[in-house]
Amino acid sequence: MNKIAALIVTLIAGGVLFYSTAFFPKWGDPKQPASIHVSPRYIEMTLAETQVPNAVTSVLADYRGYDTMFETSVIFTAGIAVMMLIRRSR
Amino acid sequence: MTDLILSNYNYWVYVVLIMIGFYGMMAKNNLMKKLIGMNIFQWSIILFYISIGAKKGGTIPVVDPSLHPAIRALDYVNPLPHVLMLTAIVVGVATTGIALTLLILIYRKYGTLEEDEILEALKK
Amino acid sequence: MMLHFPVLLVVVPLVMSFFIFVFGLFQRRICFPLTLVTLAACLLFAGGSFWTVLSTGQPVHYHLGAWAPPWGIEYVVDHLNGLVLVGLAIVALLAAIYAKTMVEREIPVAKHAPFYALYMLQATGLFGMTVTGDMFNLYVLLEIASFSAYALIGMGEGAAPFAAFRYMIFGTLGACAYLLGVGYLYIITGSLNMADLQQILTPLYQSQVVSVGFAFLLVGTGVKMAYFPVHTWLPDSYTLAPSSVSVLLAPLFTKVGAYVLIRILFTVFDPSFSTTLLPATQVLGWIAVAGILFSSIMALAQTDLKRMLCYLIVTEIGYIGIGVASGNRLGLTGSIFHILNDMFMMAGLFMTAGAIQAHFRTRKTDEFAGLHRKMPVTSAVLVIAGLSVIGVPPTCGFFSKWYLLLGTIQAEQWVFMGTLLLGSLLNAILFFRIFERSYFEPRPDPPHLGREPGTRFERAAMSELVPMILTAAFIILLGLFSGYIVQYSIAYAVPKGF
Amino acid sequence: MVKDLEDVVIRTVSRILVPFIQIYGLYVFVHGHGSPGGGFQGGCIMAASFILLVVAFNLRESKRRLKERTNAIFCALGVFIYAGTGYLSFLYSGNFLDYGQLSNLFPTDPIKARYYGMAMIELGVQITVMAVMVSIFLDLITAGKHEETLEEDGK
Amino acid sequence: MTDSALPLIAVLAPMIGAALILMTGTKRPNLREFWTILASVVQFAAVYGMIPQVIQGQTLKFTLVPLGSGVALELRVDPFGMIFALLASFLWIMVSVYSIGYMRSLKEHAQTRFYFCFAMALSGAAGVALSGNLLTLYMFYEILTVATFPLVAHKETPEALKAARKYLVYLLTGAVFVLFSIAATYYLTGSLDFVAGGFVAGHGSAELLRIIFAGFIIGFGTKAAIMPLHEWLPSAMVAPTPVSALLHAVAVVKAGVFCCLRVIFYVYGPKTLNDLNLWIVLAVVVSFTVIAANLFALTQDNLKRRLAFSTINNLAVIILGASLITFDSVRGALLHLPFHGFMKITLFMCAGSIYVATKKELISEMDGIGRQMPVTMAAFTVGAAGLVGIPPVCGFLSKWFLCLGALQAGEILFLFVFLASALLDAAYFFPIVFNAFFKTGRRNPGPVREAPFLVAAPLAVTALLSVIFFAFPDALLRFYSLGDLVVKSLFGGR
Repeated sequence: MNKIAALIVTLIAGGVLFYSTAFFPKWGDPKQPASIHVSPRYIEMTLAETQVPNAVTSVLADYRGYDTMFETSVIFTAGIAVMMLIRRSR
Repeated sequence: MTDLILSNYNYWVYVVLIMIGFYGMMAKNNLMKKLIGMNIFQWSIILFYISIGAKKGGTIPVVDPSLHPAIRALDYVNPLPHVLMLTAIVVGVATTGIALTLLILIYRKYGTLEEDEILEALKK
Repeated sequence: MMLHFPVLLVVVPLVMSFFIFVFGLFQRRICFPLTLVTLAACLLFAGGSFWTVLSTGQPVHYHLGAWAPPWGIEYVVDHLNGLVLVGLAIVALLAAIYAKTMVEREIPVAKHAPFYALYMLQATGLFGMTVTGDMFNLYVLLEIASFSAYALIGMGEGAAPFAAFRYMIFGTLGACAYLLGVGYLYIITGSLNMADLQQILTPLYQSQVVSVGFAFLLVGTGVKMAYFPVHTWLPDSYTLAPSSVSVLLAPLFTKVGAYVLIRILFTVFDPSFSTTLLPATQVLGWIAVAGILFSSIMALAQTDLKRMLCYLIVTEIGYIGIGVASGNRLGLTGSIFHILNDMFMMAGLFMTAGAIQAHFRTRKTDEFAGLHRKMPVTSAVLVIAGLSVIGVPPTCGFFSKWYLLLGTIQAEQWVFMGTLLLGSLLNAILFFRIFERSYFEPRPDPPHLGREPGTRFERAAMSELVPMILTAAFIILLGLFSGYIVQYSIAYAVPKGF
Repeated sequence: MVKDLEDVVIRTVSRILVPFIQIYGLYVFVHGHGSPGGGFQGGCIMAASFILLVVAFNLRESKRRLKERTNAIFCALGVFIYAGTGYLSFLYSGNFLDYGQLSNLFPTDPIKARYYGMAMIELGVQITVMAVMVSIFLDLITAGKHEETLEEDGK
Repeated sequence: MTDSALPLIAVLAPMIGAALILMTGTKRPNLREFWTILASVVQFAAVYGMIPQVIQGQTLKFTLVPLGSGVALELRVDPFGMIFALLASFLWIMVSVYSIGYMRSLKEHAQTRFYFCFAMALSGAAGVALSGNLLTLYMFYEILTVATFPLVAHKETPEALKAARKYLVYLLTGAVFVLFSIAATYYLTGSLDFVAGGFVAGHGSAELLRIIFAGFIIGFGTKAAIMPLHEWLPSAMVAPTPVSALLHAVAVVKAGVFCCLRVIFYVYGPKTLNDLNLWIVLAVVVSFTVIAANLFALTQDNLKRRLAFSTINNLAVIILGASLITFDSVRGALLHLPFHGFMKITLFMCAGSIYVATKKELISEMDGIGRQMPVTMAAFTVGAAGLVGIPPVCGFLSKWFLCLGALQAGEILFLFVFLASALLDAAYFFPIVFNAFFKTGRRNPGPVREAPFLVAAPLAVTALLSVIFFAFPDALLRFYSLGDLVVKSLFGGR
């Protein structure tokens, strides 16, 4: 019963997703919006603005460094969460 | 239209993965399997993002003037999705860690990971 | 320094969580004072930024790393989230004061350090979600808040780990749905900044990708704010959570989710899109009607006070949904105001529930006989908060319901209006049943107190009573000064689209 | 007898390997600026070396190398380095995480300062990731009590 | 429109008194009851002090808090409000003196809660009387409802709790209707302030206005116990007698009637009622109540229940007079509002004192009690005569004007309603009086056992006043001239 319901929901969601893929920009199209709006600056200016040739690093650590700080905090959160939940208390 | 759809086949892959993951999360009775389904779900989204970043004829986003003297965005794939997905990967790792811990606690308490048995135990 | 307040609001608790964790390893007694000081500072920061917004009338923009959006991440404080921020800060501070004795009672001493650290991270996540202006940054902060919530709930009694795991499955589903929605918007626009998105999306409203992404965003936030059909994780987890945790989570997390919903509906997307082009608000409204009726009746069926309150949260979220659904200025005013009010009402109610459980040693409402004699202050606060939930003036609950009511009438949504009124009637039955139990039915001493040998009634500590009293005071004051709040803050928070 | 033999092989190999793994982790971190890699990847590799120690030897061995409390402090230290770098820019009334302000602190131009700033925060990421990975791994395999015995079922 | 703090004092004094009562608690009962008396006296003084200015036609107002967009929580004093405020605050003094005697001689439990809720209820009543717009009215109306709930449930017996639940369900449901009507009114007119002669005219469609009016009347009518919404009232009789007195004469039901009249005169106004033909519907409904309530009353043997039905009857009479909207009928209604208060509270206090002295509640047991308790029964006789409408008691005056009004309206039917109700009143009051004095009770030994002084004094005073008001309707509390002002403001001078 539960499985049937889950299957139906899955199929509906999947159908919607399949349907929506038809309207995506072509895969790997260099002219798709995602590639022309924000990201070009990261690639073209990374050397000039940060001297870091690796655009991923410069975006990770500088342009969107704030995200990365919280990414690290997520790891930290998980660490102390596990510690608090399960580690024996001396 | 058809070629458009065919050109997006790897978005299909992510949809298939997401369906598998979702079904596993919803339907499986074993909490461990639920967790695995959850992971598949997350990784499928990561695949989705990475596919957004792809560019035909683009190389890895490490700017190399010796390779292309003029730095043009066309020559390198979009770095932003990769960055976002690094965060998502970390989130996935953290989720798995906490989930496994909770599972250990649950197993300690009830001696099983089958959801229905746990619910039975809770009824009593 | 003033212009750094928006970011300090988030990063100060973050850094303090490291300090609390490290120092706590050596000196456990320091954790609580640090928590308190930090949250007090947060209140200062929130108040400061809100004051800047009010005085200048302009939203405060803060570019992190000095990168201009949309390339960098920006923080925005405007009339909408400034108000929510202040509410968050106040309630979080009160909850922390209240938590002191509760933590000593519920959490093993060796785990105080990580507990308070997670407490701080929870606050970080909630503040960040509210203040951020970047879709993906919101996701990361959402995950931080969620992780700390899973862990804190997992510390609870009985089946808490199981409840936490279920919450985790649902929460991750919601977060992933949100992430998927962000991805859909990104693939079609290439931007992650909210303001930027609104600019780019406007011509794209016809695109199916946008609609699907919009739907996913709604599902994601819906799960996080416990909107009716996907609320199932809430009752178990918040009931089994430690009182010190539920008093922080229950009032705040769902409300922040509601704020995010409003943000997406009316800032990221244009009101015209949300209300008319893709009548999402209508759908939300009808779901909310079902949710209010369902959860009110479920609440009536509960004998466990805390569990009852959990269903009450779902009801209140439904009210917010109805305000959004009426899709006009008055209704949205009601929703925003209700977000603020509900924080305080739920804080008060969960505080009383925790105190009763701790001192009166029961959560069963039918064992409350003689409560008012044992704990007069607590039961008085219970009455005030309860009346506010019912919507008796001059408590704040009435005024938000008043605006919601006007909104539904203006939208001529008679079903929504009837649901509002009926819901408050059901709540009235709910609460007066409890009042009656705790005030009348004369018995010398409740038996379950005498039965357990060696358990003598110890009075509630000052650190529990003071936050309760303050919350009750806030409930009344918010009601009396609702005029000013609406006039000076919410009036500007409602988007231009109305 | 045979078991001991295997033990010897494994232990010798891993004892040789561990330093190289750690150096490789550092390499990935240091070269994160110019080539694929960075703090997160490097941290994972570093953590892998400790995990190898635990698998090949035993808890006591790895505990000897990395005390429990030290590890816990590392968890917080990494993130603190990151956030602290962000706070540094407040000193010169810059925005949070504005590495350009570091040029007032170190004798470099703002552009180069960004380069070094990133190096600092990557270091923070590396430390935290390593420490947390190890701590989570230890907590999970020993079900929280950091001892050799795996807990018996159904308790 | 002059600002003045007196209205605020009138509302706030009982609240502060309540707080003091709560703080004093059961340890020092004398101090606690001193607070009660003090609060009531202060409130009355504040209200009384406003009379001269109001008579001169000024309107005092005090804004508590502005709510923006044309609404504010504000107190505004006009002659109509003054009538109810004077009635409530003056009778509260009587009732509090009386209740001190009553509660002590019966050694009731939880007296602190009793006095606290009593004070809160009076604060609510004063607020209802003095509020300047519908929202403020609603606020105090709810406070009144909530504060009275513990009073009804005071005895904490299952019966009392059941009655309290019934009371609450009825009144909160009514309040929901009211809330809807208020919101709708605000949405239509954008204003909630009371205006003599109404302010809804010209807004919205006739149907919508009718619906809203129905909402108002259903809501407030629940409190005014218009049949068939009266059920809660008789069963609320389990409450201690001072509470019944409060419920029936002073605060609750009178507040209901007051709100109905507010809506009729100051929200809709005579003209609108005429245009929408609402008055005739209302009049028919309430005249049914007038007759039916009296018929019910005939069948009751419990004195307090009989009085309760008599109350329902009189409230309906007031609303009927108002709904006839002629010069004299309105004046009669406005006079009957306070006069009935005085007479009915006398009767209730008599019932209470009988209970205190002899523990009797059933009429059939009261034969010959008049000779034991002359003062009480004399007062009872006065009150009864007044309700029947026999001079020289003030009841005659108001009923006289009501009948005149019915004639002016040219509605002979309603004239007969008034007369029939008077006859029925006589039919169920005089047997009590007669038996009490002239029938020698078998079970009643002779010696005089009058109730304690604190119980007997107040009812003597109110009885005396009911007589005085016949001779000088304008004496002391200026009810007559206040009513005159109201009528003039509604119909223009004449």
